[in-house]
Amino acid sequence: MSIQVKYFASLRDRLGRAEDRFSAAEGTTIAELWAALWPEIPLPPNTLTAVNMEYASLQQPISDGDEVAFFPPVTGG
Amino acid sequence: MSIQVKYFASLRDRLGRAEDRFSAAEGTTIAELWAALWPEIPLPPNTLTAVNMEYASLQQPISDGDEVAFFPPVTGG
Amino acid sequence: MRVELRETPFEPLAELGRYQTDQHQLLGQYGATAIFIGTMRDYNQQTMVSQMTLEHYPGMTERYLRRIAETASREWSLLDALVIHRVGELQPNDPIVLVAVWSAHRAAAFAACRWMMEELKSKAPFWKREDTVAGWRWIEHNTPG
Amino acid sequence: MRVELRETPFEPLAELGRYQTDQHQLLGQYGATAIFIGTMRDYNQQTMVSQMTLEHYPGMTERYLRRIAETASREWSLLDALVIHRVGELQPNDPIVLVAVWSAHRAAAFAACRWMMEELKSKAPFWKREDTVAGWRWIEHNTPG
Repeated sequence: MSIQVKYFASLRDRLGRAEDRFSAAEGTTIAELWAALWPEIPLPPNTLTAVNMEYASLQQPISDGDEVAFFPPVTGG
Repeated sequence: MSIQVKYFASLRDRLGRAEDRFSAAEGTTIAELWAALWPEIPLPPNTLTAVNMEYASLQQPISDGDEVAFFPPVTGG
Repeated sequence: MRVELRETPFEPLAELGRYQTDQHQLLGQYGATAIFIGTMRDYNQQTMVSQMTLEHYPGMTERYLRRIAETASREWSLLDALVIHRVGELQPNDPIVLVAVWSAHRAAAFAACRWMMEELKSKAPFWKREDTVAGWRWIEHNTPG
Repeated sequence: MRVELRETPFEPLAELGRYQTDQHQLLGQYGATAIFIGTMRDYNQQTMVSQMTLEHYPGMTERYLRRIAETASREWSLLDALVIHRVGELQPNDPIVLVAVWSAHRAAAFAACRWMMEELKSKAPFWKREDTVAGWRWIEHNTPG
């Protein structure tokens, strides 16, 4: 299945890219998705994750067509 | 000694007057002042009292030239 | 810091705008502005209110308003504060009170603004008299904060 | 209720004034307006800041801002709410965020306004990058509320 991946702010700068397209097996979790995309970079501890623009846990399984985002703690306001 | 007395809002309406001038003995308390001024009207329970524009207790003794005020709970803002 | 009584209607947002243009020395320092505006409603305690009269104790009212603003400024290290309160005859939708505070961070701004309103409502000598279809009545106590 | 992102500088008081003139149906109903304005400071973490960039997650940011305003409106029975948040490049003293709520009584207005700011700061996807004399840096976390 095809997954759209997005990175924001300092995490995007660190990875050197804003987006990825990735093919994953149905039922892959967000944690597994990260490990497959970045085998040599452990997910930074405070990273927040969202699926289809809703906050999600690392254990959440993803589905075909999902948009998964990884980003650091938010600092608006 | 000479005391200036002021009444405000519903208390003034009830008493039918906004001010009194009164001669009291040195050391008279606010409670005694009221009793001397209005022997037939008990001080309404929630009445607030001030001496020279500072909140004061009923037991506070007053001095010559003081301005004493009696008024209901405040409702500004 | 400014604390003021007004005998005629005032526009809180316009007052704030004018006040802020005089705050040049604070530019870049404040990160948080908390503002409260109290407005006269036309409906209170199940009755239509057509007019309100705000009585005060000249001298004592100004003294307590100023003390409230000074205490809050000290307690929360505010950069600035503005208080304007109406007296006299008000119509529905007329602003009654404006409290605005400026500080570096939001926690102090929120806390100070709220504390000032509660202090003002419990200490500053103002009394509201409402005109309704059933005649006029003194408001006996404020709604809880 | 209105929730909005802005890519260019905005004037919170002017926005509020314009928004209130469209609230005819609320005239006489609201007794309390609580407002918070967040402003860019020129000094943060012991360093002069010359410029700030506010990044966001298009789509998700608007969704969370709207949800925050809707949840607060329901929870505190607000009469109205307005949220405006800047994105893009900001200069010191530029407004960052405006949160305004209208309600019958002050307790709800204060509580809702503060809750909305805390939610916004912890949930809405915005990220601040500051330009300083020592180069630029991402802000890692907000000051506590």
